[in-house]
Amino acid sequence: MSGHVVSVKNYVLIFLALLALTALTTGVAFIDLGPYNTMVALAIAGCKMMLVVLFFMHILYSRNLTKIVAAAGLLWLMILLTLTMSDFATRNWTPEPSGWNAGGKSSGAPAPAGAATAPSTPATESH
Amino acid sequence: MAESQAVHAVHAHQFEDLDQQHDVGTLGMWAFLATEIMFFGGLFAGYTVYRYLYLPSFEAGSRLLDIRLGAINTAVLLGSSLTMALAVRAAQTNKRKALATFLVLTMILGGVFLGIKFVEYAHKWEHHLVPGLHWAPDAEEVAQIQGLKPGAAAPQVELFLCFYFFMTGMHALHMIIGFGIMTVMLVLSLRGRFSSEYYSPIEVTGLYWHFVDIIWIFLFPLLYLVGGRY
Amino acid sequence: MSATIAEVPIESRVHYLNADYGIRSWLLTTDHKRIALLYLASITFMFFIGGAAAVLIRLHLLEPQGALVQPETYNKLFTMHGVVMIFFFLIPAIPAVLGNFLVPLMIGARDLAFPRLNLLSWYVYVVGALFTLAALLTGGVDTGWTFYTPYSTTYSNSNVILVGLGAFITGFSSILTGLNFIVTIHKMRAPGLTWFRMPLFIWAIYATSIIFLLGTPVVAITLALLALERLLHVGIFDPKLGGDPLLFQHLFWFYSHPAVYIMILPALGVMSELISCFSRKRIFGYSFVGFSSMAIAALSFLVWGHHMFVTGQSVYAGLVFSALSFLVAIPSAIKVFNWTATLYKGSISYDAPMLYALGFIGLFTMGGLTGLFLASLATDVHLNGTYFIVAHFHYIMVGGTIMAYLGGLHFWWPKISGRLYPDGWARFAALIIFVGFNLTFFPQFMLGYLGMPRRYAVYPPEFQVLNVMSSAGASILGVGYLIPLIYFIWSLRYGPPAGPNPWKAKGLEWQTPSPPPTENFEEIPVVTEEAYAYAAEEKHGG
Amino acid sequence: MLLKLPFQPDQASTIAEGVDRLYLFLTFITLFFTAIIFATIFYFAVKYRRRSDDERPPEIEGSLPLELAWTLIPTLLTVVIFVWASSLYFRNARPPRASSEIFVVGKQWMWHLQHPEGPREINELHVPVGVPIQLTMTSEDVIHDFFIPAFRIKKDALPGRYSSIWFEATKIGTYHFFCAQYCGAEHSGMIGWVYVMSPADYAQWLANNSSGETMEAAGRRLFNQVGCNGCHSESSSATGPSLKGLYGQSVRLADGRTVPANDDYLRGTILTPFKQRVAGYPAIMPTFQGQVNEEQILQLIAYLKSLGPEEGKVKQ
Ligand code: HEA
Ligand code: HEA
Ligand code: HEC
Ligand code: CUA
Ligand SMILES: [Cu+2]
Repeated sequence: MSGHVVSVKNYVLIFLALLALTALTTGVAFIDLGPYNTMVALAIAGCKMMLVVLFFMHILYSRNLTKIVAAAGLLWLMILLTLTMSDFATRNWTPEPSGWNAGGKSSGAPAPAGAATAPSTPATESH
Repeated sequence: MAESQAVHAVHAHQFEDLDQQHDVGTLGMWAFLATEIMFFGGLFAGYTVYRYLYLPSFEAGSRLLDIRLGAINTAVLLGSSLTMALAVRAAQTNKRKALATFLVLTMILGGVFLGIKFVEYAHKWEHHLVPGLHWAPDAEEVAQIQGLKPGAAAPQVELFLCFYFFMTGMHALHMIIGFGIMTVMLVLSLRGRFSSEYYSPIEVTGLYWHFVDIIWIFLFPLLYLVGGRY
Repeated sequence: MSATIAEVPIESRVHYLNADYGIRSWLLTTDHKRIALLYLASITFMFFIGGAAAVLIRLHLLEPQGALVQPETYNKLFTMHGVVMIFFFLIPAIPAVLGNFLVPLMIGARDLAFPRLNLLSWYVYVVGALFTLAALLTGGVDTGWTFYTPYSTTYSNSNVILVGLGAFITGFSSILTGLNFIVTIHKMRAPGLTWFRMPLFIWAIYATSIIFLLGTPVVAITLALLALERLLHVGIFDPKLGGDPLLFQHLFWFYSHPAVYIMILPALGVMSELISCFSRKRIFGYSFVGFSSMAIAALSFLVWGHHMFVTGQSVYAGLVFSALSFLVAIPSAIKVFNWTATLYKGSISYDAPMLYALGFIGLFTMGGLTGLFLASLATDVHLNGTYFIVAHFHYIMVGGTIMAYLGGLHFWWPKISGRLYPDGWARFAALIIFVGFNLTFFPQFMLGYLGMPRRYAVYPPEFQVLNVMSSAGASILGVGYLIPLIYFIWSLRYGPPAGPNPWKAKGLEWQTPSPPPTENFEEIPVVTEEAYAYAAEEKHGG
Repeated sequence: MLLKLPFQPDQASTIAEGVDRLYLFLTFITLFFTAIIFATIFYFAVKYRRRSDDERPPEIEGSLPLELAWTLIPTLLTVVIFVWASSLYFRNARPPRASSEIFVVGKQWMWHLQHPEGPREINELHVPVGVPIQLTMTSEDVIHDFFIPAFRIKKDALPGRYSSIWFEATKIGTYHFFCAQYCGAEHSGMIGWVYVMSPADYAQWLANNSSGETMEAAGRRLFNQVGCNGCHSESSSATGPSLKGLYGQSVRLADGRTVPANDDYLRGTILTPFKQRVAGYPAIMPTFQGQVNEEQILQLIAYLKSLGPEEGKVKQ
């Protein structure tokens, strides 16, 4: 029965790379990059995953079928996340129940929430 | 995989030969791992939604966790992945003693991981930060939570911690199951059941263990790092 | 090929049924054929439990004020009916019974890849079923089979956790079965059996297994979160604490929509076998039918939001889900048209399985097309939550899947038992079921359009006439289901021996004696032709 | 009237007819395909019935043109249906500007409805014919669903947020409404009647029933009674922001987000103030969860809305 044998040296190198990435991602957490913090953290996690999957789990040396199975799992996870978020992320796009015009200004315009960037009232423009 | 009708002790009757049996084992495990991705996927989806809705609270919650312990634990678990990979290698190259040694090492590192996890859990318990079971942060703690990020609110921090406990708990449960499997493998390997001819169970165990490692690779940034420490 | 097997009387030959005797030989078996029979017995039992609930539902609805029980009890009845029928009957029905029995036989293997896992999956199923039955006996559950939060987490005081646990556990049984099928189909096909020579049933089972593997774990974790929330009230789905009940619906339907294709895909596979055998033709457009199964499996994961059009889901998400729902109808259309075309210039016989198959086409078409009413945003607003939905899914699940399941059972019964059942009775039952079915559920379309909401223990009197019609139909339907039960059991003892290939069908399963030996084949067959080479036989002179 | 099907529910809103037309079209499609398939099967089954047991029919592989035909034709049809249904839906979902509003609160197991003018009803809804009405809905407990078959409208009433639907009744009469989302033991008892009245009758009804105060007045009373005015007064010593002219504006929050001050926002500030703190103020506003119920919150909101856009709030 055959199977690809990876050398000990390579395994150790991979391990060191993984440790380095762990240190890196922890370090980045101490720097304020705004929303990019999360992206960097996830990108690094993705790299670490690839290292483990490709070498420790021998995907690099596996049949295409195995690769497809592994990829399918990830793809389906993406489907779950994307379509779920498609609801939550677009809910406020619709004009809210604002038809009733009592009080309130001329507003109620069906402006997406995202478009209302600059605060326009003195009321909310704090100090 | 011993079936009595088979000629060879490890060759099950429904297979043509050992090679087919090996293939079947790894494919089966990979398919199972795809399932596992979706199992954790439900949690990731919930996490993503609430993080989107309550970002400040999630960041504040994340700052309640001990980033050092998290990082150390990541390193420990990666180490156990290395020893696991080496265990498979030992099996491939027919080194029976090394195989047993590496299995034991993997289990030790896994034990260290769980130990550290336990310390973290205990710490949360002391600070009344266990959602549902022991959630009673006093005024000072609430103020501290709110100070962590503007806009953070205690109930949503509780939600974050709830995901923290459930995700890490599920992960720990998988490790414990891995422990069980590995104990069996250790016994079998001490009995000399594996060789470079037949090591499929070891390889499959390895796949499972690495998968558990990968889950942690994502849990670490999602839970410990989102809040930043700047 | 078939002629080479001598017709020995069943008793004198060793086969999987008489290879071993005693309870232990069944409970500890790893033979996929015996496990299939274990499943057959258990799901039939569950079907009659669910059916008994249906009988009570229909009796209760004879009168607008409710003829039988208190509303609380009625709610428990339809919940139990839904949970039992979906999780414990229809999802395992074709895959775990016919699939288990046939996959190795059809691909020329001695067993599934993981025989002991297969047995384990049956035990897991039984444990899940026991949990659910225990919940039933200790007071039942009243959340509807959809377990919507926050009702299920905070307000219901019935056995939600016990039933959730039951469904959770059975989920793992599905996963193990799916895993086994995928690996088996990939790795254990007989020499020469290329993908495009495989019977379409195998394609369908393969597609189903993909859904098992990638969908089921999500519902498992969702039910776990539900239980957690119910125990601890931490706010995962509770709006008072910042949770969002729609998140539960998303996670639930992410599985439960694909699950409806778990229930129909194997039925579509059975259909292809029946149609080709009883018209003695290759399936028209084989590869289109095969790929449409895969397309359905993949697309099925993209449409779940169509159950949430009026729930306050973002309208933009609703738009996307609506469009995708129409898309998933196309592969189903392809199948229906290809089956119809298969009949062209065929040699069509009207044996009982074929009658079920023809009934299936009609009812599935109606059920599927009424799905379009629901996928359309504007009409779904009116029809959601009414009896139109109930009619839609019973047309597909009862009119479609159960028809196909019964058709398949009639088709392979000679192989399974080695005996023939009385064909006249079988045709009669098919007719009764068809008539009873339409009488039961067609009025429900009208009820739904008129506005009668589902899950109503008490309803306004103007809906009574249609409800009485429906209940009358259900009693005919119930009788229709009892007839096969009786003659199948009868045939086990008194049926004439069937011989290896009573239908003169193609396919590896017909090339081994009935019932097959434990090892399935004396010698692993070598496949040289495609699954439905009916014409080839003529050329080669059989 | 041409569209009247044998078993059709009343058509009593401007929305109903469009929905029915689509429904009819879909019915036609269903009948068409079912008929074609049945007829073909029947024809084949008779024509090609098995005449002898060892008959061997000819081999037919398939046909690409046919496959394309029966893939593309249904696809085109579904595109037509999708476009039709979705545009109709969007048209139906958007209330006309001039809608007047009625507030609906579902709770196990009854419907509470309030008119801004004051009248409150349980399981009954009186509306004038020919006037667009918007229903703003929420729930005290589990998910309910407000369904008026004769108007072809339906929407879930969810706990924790507002949802809305609108209609314009076209026919005077009495129609059912139902709870169409399963909500527990008395789900089927959560039903009632819509009374569509002529405008004159409606005005009469309003007059007879508004012995109490308008929602706005009730809100003002609550505002003082619950203690909002302690922090939100117009005096310069007030700790909270002035609420004048707030409704319909956008608000900058402490966490940097900017959100529109709509009904949901106002509701949120009262029940879950910790979820959205206004920038520049101390985080001291407590939650009023448990002190005011959903109906009272609606009254408070009605009052806040009535605080017209005065010369803005003076900030330091
Ligand atoms: C086996 C089960 C099964 C199957 C296969 C389907 C198939 C489909 N279902 Fe159904 N459905 C259910 C079981 C099933 N459903 C259940 C159980 C519920 C309710 C759950 C609950 O709330 O309790 C439900 C609810 C449900 C809803 C939600 C309604 C609501 O709650 O408001 C919707 C909405 O889009 C829908 C749509 C569809 C569609 C478009 C298909 C399509 O896949 C159908 C495709 C088939 C065809 C179209 C017929 C064949 C084609 C032709 C003959 C050619 C002509 C074709 C065209 C012109 C396109 N279904
Ligand atoms: C596989 C799935 C499946 C199957 C096979 C059936 C089969 C049937 N179903 Fe069911 N049904 C569902 C799945 C299924 N159903 C689901 C998922 C729901 C939704 C639940 C929910 O809302 O949560 C539902 C809901 C549902 C309702 C709506 C309840 C409501 O909303 O208030 C109704 C009402 O008529 C109904 C009727 C029937 C009938 C008459 C049958 C018949 O086909 C049954 C025929 C079988 C028999 C009649 C059994 C024969 C046995 C005997 C005669 C022995 C009797 C023994 C004793 C009385 C001791 N079903
Ligand atoms: C203890 C003082 C206090 C009380 C009592 C109080 N509030 Fe507030 N309120 C505040 C403060 C401070 C803020 C600004 C910070 C914040 O958003 O929490 C505020 C903010 C608000 C806002 C958002 C204003 C904006 O500009 O967006 C609304 C609306 C509001 N309160 C309504 C009410 C209502 C209605 C009540 C009574 C049911 C009430 N408040 C009671 C202190 C109070
Ligand atoms: Cu309220 Cu159903
Ligand atoms: Cu669906």
